[in-house]
Amino acid sequence: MSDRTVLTVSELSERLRQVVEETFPAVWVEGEISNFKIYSSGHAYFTLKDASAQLRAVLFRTRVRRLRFEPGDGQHVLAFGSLEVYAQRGDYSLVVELLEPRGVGALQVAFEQLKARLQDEGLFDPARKRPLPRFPRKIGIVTSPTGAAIRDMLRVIGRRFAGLHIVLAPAKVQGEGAAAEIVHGIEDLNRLGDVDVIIVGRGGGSLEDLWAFNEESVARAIVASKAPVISAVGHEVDFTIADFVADLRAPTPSAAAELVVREKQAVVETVSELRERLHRAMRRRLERQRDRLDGLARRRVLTDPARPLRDLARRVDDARARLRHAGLAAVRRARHTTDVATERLRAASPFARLAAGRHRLERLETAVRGGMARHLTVSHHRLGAAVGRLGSLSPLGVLARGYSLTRTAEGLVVKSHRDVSPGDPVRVLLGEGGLDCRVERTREHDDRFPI
Amino acid sequence: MTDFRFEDCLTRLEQTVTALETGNLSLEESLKVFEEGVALSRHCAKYLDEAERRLEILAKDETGATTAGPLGWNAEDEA
Amino acid sequence: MTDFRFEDCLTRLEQTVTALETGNLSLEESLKVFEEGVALSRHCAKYLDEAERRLEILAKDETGATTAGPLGWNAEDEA
Amino acid sequence: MTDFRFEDCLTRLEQTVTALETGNLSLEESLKVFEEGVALSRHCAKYLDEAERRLEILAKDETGATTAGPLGWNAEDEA
Amino acid sequence: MTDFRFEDCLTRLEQTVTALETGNLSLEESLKVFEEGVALSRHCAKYLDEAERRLEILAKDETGATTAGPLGWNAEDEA
Amino acid sequence: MTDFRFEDCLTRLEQTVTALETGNLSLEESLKVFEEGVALSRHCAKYLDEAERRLEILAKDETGATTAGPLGWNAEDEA
Amino acid sequence: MTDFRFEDCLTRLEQTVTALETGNLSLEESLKVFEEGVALSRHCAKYLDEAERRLEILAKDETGATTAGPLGWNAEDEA
Repeated sequence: MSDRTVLTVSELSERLRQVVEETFPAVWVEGEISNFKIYSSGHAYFTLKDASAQLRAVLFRTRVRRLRFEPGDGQHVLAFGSLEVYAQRGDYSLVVELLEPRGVGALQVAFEQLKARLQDEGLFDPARKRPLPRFPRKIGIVTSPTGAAIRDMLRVIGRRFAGLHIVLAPAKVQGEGAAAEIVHGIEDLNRLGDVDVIIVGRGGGSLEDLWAFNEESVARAIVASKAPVISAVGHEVDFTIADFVADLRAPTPSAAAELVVREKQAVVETVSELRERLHRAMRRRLERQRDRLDGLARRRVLTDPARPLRDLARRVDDARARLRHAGLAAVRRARHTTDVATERLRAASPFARLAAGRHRLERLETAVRGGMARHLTVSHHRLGAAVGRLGSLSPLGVLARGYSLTRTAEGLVVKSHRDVSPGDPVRVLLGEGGLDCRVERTREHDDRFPI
Repeated sequence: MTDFRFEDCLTRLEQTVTALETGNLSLEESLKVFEEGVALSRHCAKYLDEAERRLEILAKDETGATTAGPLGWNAEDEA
Repeated sequence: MTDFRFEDCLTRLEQTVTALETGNLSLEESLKVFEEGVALSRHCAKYLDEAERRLEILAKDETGATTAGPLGWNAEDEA
Repeated sequence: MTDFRFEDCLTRLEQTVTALETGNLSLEESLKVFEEGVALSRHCAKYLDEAERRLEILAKDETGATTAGPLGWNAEDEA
Repeated sequence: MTDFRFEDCLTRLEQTVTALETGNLSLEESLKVFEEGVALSRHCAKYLDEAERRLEILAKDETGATTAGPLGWNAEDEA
Repeated sequence: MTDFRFEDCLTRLEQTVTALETGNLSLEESLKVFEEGVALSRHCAKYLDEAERRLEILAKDETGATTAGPLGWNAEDEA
Repeated sequence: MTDFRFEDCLTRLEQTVTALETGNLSLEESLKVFEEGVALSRHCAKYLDEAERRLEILAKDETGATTAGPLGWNAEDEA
């Protein structure tokens, strides 16, 4: 249910109106008139019908006046016009532009035939139609220099955009030779080479008045134009061949002018807005890149590239400190071992042995001296004893009593006078001292007492 | 750019702006496009500044050649 | 580096930064990469400066005269 | 020691230190290892100094001109 | 004693000490051995002093100049 | 007596003492023995003095200079 | 009497004394014997004196120089 589209009556009517009016802007209808009535307003209302259908139709006062015959019920007619929906009443009607008795219009036949041929050639193909320049600088206009159309157009253009270059190609727009002049106008404007768009048109009029715009030469000229062409013929419902082949159809000349010329202010604003957008886009682009670049440039690895170096430097310093420590430790260890060995060496010094040796030596030396001294003492004693005894045994003891002892020079003791001769030296030993004597004479007898 | 019609010029300017705004261009391309855009926008502005109203009417001279002559008529006066 | 586009240059700078940040490089490599990164970032900054300067000139230049050549890496190399 | 890369040098230095610290070496060996370690540590420190110096130069060098050659052990050997 | 390594020297010193401690030597022998021991111990101590000195010099030497030769017994012999 | 070791010398000195003490010697012999004993004892004492002196020198010699030769009997003979 | 040993000399002295004590000698003989005894005693005393002197010299001689020859009887003859 949710996808059910519900329209109001007005909405539906509006859609119907668009479809109908755009589909049938200009149509020829054949039928029989009934209920023909002219109101006091001058407008005529009637019904067109055939065997199975009927169509409301209205003929406004201006058209009524142009009729070349007296319409009435039962008449078989051709009607040309557009379909309009009248929403208030919920019906539709044909707004009739032209009304002719059936079988009368040779112009009509020619119109239909030309339209069919051109259509077959594809000249009405929407794909062929060129877009209008949005901002034309030079506008060509083909119309009568004295008609209402040029006045209307210049007024509109003047009001909206002061700085435009308008070239008017003057041309008769009705009557004999009008088509040729229109063709020349289009060609002349194209020959100028710099016309951006061409408006071809005139005010409204009867079918005959407008006929020049139904000529094939005009249609061909429009198709051949290098500049896009806007047709602006008549008022509202006047449809011509020119309208079909033109790149755009404007209902009136002033409408054509409005289509071509925009408000200058809007154009100026458009340009400055574009320039603004251009600069903004570029600036934004640069800013974005700058941000991206700055974001990268601010990254620590670029702003502080020495950071990893510091870690490495610390590692090197650590290693250095450890190295020194370990090196000194190695030396210390070796020194400790050496010190222990040296201490033991000192403890094992032969100094103590020297002291012991000295002690023993001293003892021995004392013993040597003692032994010798003892030996000498014993010898002294023994000698002393012998000498003492010898002293007491001296044979010279008798001398003290007055005896003396006489010896020869040879030391022989003189015991008899015969032992010496006179003159012989003798030595006399006394109790005290001695005498050195010479023998005077020898005596056989002396004066001693006989025993 | 002399021969550009204002119309084309403006169209290209719009394309330029769009191209820049979509941001698919490299910076170098953007700069190039931007400079072109600046030139285009100047061109357009100049055109608008310099535009002056001219009214001319075509006429045939003695030789039959079509010439454009001033149209001495002021529509605004009648408005 | 002459022919590098700004975007390529910036992309390489990004790769350079990433390479440095992952920290898998040897010291020698990271020094080299860092030098390249600095050069790239300077290159890019210079290019952006130049581009901005030209933007300003273009924005202010009411005479509409455009500078002669395109903004390229070549010019910078000769600087 | 010319071709060693800094990392190799540092690794060897650390191995050297560890070898010394285990204390299983004779004094002569210890001394030899120690001297090698000192040489390695100097080498490393010198390289780091050089690297830092170059980084500073790079950081300050506004002209963006990079120094000519890569930072190598060779340069140091000739110092 | 020139060619002796420190460890050899130390080993001989210890042997010397042991020989002295066992007391089987004559006085002359023990004197000789003791003198040799003293010489060895001095030698070792001197070597250690020198080693320590060089260690400190190397550790502190910021100029990075290493001393010319290895630490040997020869140098000491000439002292 | 040159080649006698200190211990031998001392042993002979002891024999001298024994010979003297037994008293079997003539005075002349005793004197001869005595003189030899004195000489031996002096020799030993001198040796001990020298040894002691050298030990003291070794103990005090902080310069580490060792005396030229080994401590021997020869040196004494030349004294 | 040169070759006499001190002990022999002393023994003869004692025999001399004994001969005198027996009294069987003529005056002349006893005088001769007595004189010999005196000479012997003197000889012995002198020898002892000399021996003692030398003992003292040896004891005091700190230079350690021994007297040239052995203590003999000859010296007495010359006295």
